[in-house]
Amino acid sequence: MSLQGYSAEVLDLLARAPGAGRPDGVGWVSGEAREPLTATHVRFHLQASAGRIAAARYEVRGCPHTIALAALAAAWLPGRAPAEVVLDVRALAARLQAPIGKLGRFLVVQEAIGAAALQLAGRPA
Amino acid sequence: MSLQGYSAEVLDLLARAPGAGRPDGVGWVSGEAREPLTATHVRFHLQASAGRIAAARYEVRGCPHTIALAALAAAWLPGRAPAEVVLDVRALAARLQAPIGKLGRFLVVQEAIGAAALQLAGRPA
Amino acid sequence: MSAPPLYFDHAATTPLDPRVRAAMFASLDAAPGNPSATHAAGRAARERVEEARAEVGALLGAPAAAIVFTSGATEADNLAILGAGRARPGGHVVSLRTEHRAVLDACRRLEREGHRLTLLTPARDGRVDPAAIAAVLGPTTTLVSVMLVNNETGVIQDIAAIAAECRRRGVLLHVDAAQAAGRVPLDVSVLEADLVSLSAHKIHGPVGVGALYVRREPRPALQPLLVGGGQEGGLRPGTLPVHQLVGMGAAFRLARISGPAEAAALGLLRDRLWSALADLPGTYLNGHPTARAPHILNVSFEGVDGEALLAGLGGLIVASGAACGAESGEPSYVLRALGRDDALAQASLRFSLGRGQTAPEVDAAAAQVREVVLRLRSLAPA
Amino acid sequence: MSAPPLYFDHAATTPLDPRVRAAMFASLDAAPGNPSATHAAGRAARERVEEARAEVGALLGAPAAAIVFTSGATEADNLAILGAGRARPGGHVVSLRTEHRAVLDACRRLEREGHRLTLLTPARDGRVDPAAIAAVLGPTTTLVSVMLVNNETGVIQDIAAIAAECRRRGVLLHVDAAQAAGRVPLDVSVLEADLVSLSAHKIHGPVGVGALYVRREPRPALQPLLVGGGQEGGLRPGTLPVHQLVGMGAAFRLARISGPAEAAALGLLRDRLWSALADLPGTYLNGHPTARAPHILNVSFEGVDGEALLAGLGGLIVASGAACGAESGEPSYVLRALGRDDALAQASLRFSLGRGQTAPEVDAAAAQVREVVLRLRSLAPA
Ligand SMILES: Cc1ncc(COP(=O)(O)O)c(C=O)c1O
Ligand SMILES: Cc1ncc(COP(=O)(O)O)c(C=O)c1O
Repeated sequence: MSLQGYSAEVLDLLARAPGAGRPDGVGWVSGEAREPLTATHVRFHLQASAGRIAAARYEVRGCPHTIALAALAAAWLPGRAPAEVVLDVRALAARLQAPIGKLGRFLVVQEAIGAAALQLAGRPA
Repeated sequence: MSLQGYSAEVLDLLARAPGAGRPDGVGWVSGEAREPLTATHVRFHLQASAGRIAAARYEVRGCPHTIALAALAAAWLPGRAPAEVVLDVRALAARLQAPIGKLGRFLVVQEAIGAAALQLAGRPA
Repeated sequence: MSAPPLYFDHAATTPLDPRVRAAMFASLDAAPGNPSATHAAGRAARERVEEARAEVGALLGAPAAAIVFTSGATEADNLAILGAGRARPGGHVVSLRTEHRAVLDACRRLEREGHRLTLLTPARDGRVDPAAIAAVLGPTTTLVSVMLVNNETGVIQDIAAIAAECRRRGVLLHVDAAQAAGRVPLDVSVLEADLVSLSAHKIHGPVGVGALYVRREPRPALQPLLVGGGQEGGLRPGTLPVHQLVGMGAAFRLARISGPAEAAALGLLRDRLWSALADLPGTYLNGHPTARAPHILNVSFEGVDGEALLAGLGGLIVASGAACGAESGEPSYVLRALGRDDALAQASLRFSLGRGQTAPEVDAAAAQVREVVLRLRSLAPA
Repeated sequence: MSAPPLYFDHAATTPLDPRVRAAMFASLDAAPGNPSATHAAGRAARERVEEARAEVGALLGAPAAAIVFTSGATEADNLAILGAGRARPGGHVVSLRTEHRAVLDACRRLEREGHRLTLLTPARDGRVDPAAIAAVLGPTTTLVSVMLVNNETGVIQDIAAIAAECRRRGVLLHVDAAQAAGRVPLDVSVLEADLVSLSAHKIHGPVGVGALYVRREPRPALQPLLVGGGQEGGLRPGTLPVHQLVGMGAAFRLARISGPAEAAALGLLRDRLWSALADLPGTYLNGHPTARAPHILNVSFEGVDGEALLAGLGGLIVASGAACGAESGEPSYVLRALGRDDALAQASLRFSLGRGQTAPEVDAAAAQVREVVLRLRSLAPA
């Protein structure tokens, strides 16, 4: 019946979820990933321009740290090449003060981003 | 480290010990009894007149109930014949609200009185 | 932060009632009295202890002499189960998978000490059929332990019927009533239990004090957990914490006097809360729809993460199935025993109500929950 | 009754210090917080608990993490002895006949559970020679339990020397320090004990809370007495009674800050009391003349009945060897173990001093005792 305390940043990102939502314009690719045990489910939407990610949106069902990580990733992705989208999951976990047990869920975020990036990479720039 | 509460009568008799002391006149007989386990020690002094007990004094080392019983007995004895000096120990224990474990010590009081009375009975009236 | 958060976690612990507080303070301010001592202060302390004992007994319709004070329901559960089990080595013990950890772990300890253990799974509504218990009672069965009110779901078991089965076979019945006192009727002449665990802090008394009711006739033999000192008839040594016992007595007195009316009022609030949530799609009541204590409402929300739900409810203090027990991080074993999948067990909230709670608080809580659930669902992939 | 009786029974229990009282009341008035919960109130409760734990540890020079809270020293003694013994079945346990009942009865319980038990009799001055303990330690010895300060006589044992013998043979040492805290130095780096029992209410804290110090490195394995809940590192489950722990922390803080000066002052009062009694003929000091805690003075009076002596002292609250434990009615087993005959063991008074006691009170007590002793002797047959 209890949870660890959350950092102010996690609580803020959970409350605002900046960049969340399913985009409705054209030219977006999506990737998704799931982890059944915790019912974590992440979908990332990416838009590219000149071989770089131009915009990122996400949908997420997951714990506060997972939502916060998705939000951080969405802010971090624009400007990167699709091949560069490997999150430094350990550093981000430390920044978000996430317990070690959350790393598995963080990899779900990474996996969804990777899946979307793969599609971008497969497209003509 | 603890004791039962005492009735007001016991505390009063303990504090005053009416009739206690070793008489110094003549014509007294004495009887005594001991109970080694509790170091109870009782000595009764009786004086007779016309075949009846005329006065009673006592010395006592014992618990509050034993001291109280000795005091009650000393007040009750005058006027009795030496053959009548059997205390109603159970009734007195009830009156003094003594726990059942005290009956053994009460018999020490009885025994001392009996020993003194026996000497009275052996004398010419 | 704006307003202080609304407290909906009374099944975890309750605020001290001001009248209990006053009684405890008076006791703490009295002359120091070890109730085992016989000077005047000791006697006064003993009298206060015996009054408290009588008050605790009274709520159960039991004589004071049937009440053994402990440090809480955890200890009472242990004293009942380990105490009865160790006094009857090598027996068979029966309990439910939905019991409190103190009961389950004590049963498992007995199992390691050579007892046979049967843990039954209740029906999906949280209730166990007394016939299911009867079916596993055998000639070696020594003890059955079934709680009256479940601490997560509020589900009430049919103790009287279970007791009848136990009595028929000469089996002891222990009942954890930590969540039942002051909330549902608790008359031992109706329940017919041999051993009943109680706690003060679940009904606005102090934490750190509880009691075990031990039937008088026949009086079940118990091996004490603690030895040395002789207090509590040899069943529970240690200097008696008079202020704590006085607090428990005062809390049980209030429960006896105002419990029934209070339970009715809490039941209305609980229904109001459920009405305000039930029309959210994908919302499930956990536990039996009617056989339930008035102060607990347990609800699962489809499509949200339990931890995010709880974290989003900054203005509410409420328990979650997300991580029952800070260490484990696993979803509620109680809800899983009722057949909820991990996701629904985890995405559950236990609202528990207490003295002085109001309809506007309930409405505000419901509004917050609806908002957070809808918002989290809006974030989730379709 | 005239003036309220003078309290000389601090070894039984002490009045709550007003500063401890204030800390407890503040805690009781705080928002309800189950320290296992993680909402803000739960976190605040946990912080208060950890502060208290640190305070208790600090008096022992131990880290907070070495402190396990219990319901008192009785439970701490049981947890240490039963817990260490059951984790090492079939071993050999060594203790003294002058230990507190909680230690003796726990040792005897282990004996019934298949351990071998050696109970040593101290010398007539109440001290045990560390060599006498060393002499009985064998290859199967698992546990030695010796108290630091005896609760009846105040005699101090040479724990450091006993610990050295235990360490040499890899034997665990448990020390009941319920009467030692705040009265004599209690640094575990000096005492080198593995397990130390503590109580709050002997040093002006609340009744019903204590602690067991459990050495960290090496950390002795203990089988918990209670199971279910996981609190206190699994060694002691149950919702933590925050107000009680806060009270214990405050009491231990005061003991740490003012204990040494207070102990010196109490020692002077104790000496003053003894001087005022010692010239009565047939008056004997019980226990070692110098290796003694400052707050306890135990004196036997020849030629009087202990119960009558105590009953005559209406203006004093003092303990007596006459009936140690309300039930038994037998003279103090501790004094008998020191070679006092039944009569002298029974005709003993234990004066125990505490915070705020004054020289005029001591003088008044001595005068009362002299008067009653002389009067009872005057009643007795020569
Ligand atoms: C059903 C049940 N049993 C036992 C307990 C343990 O109670 P306590 O905190 O008094 O040890 C609780 C509360 O945590 C409970 O809800
Ligand atoms: C030496 C000793 N050990 C243990 C205890 C038991 O302490 P508590 O009352 O905290 O259980 C006491 C006090 O009664 C004591 O004096």
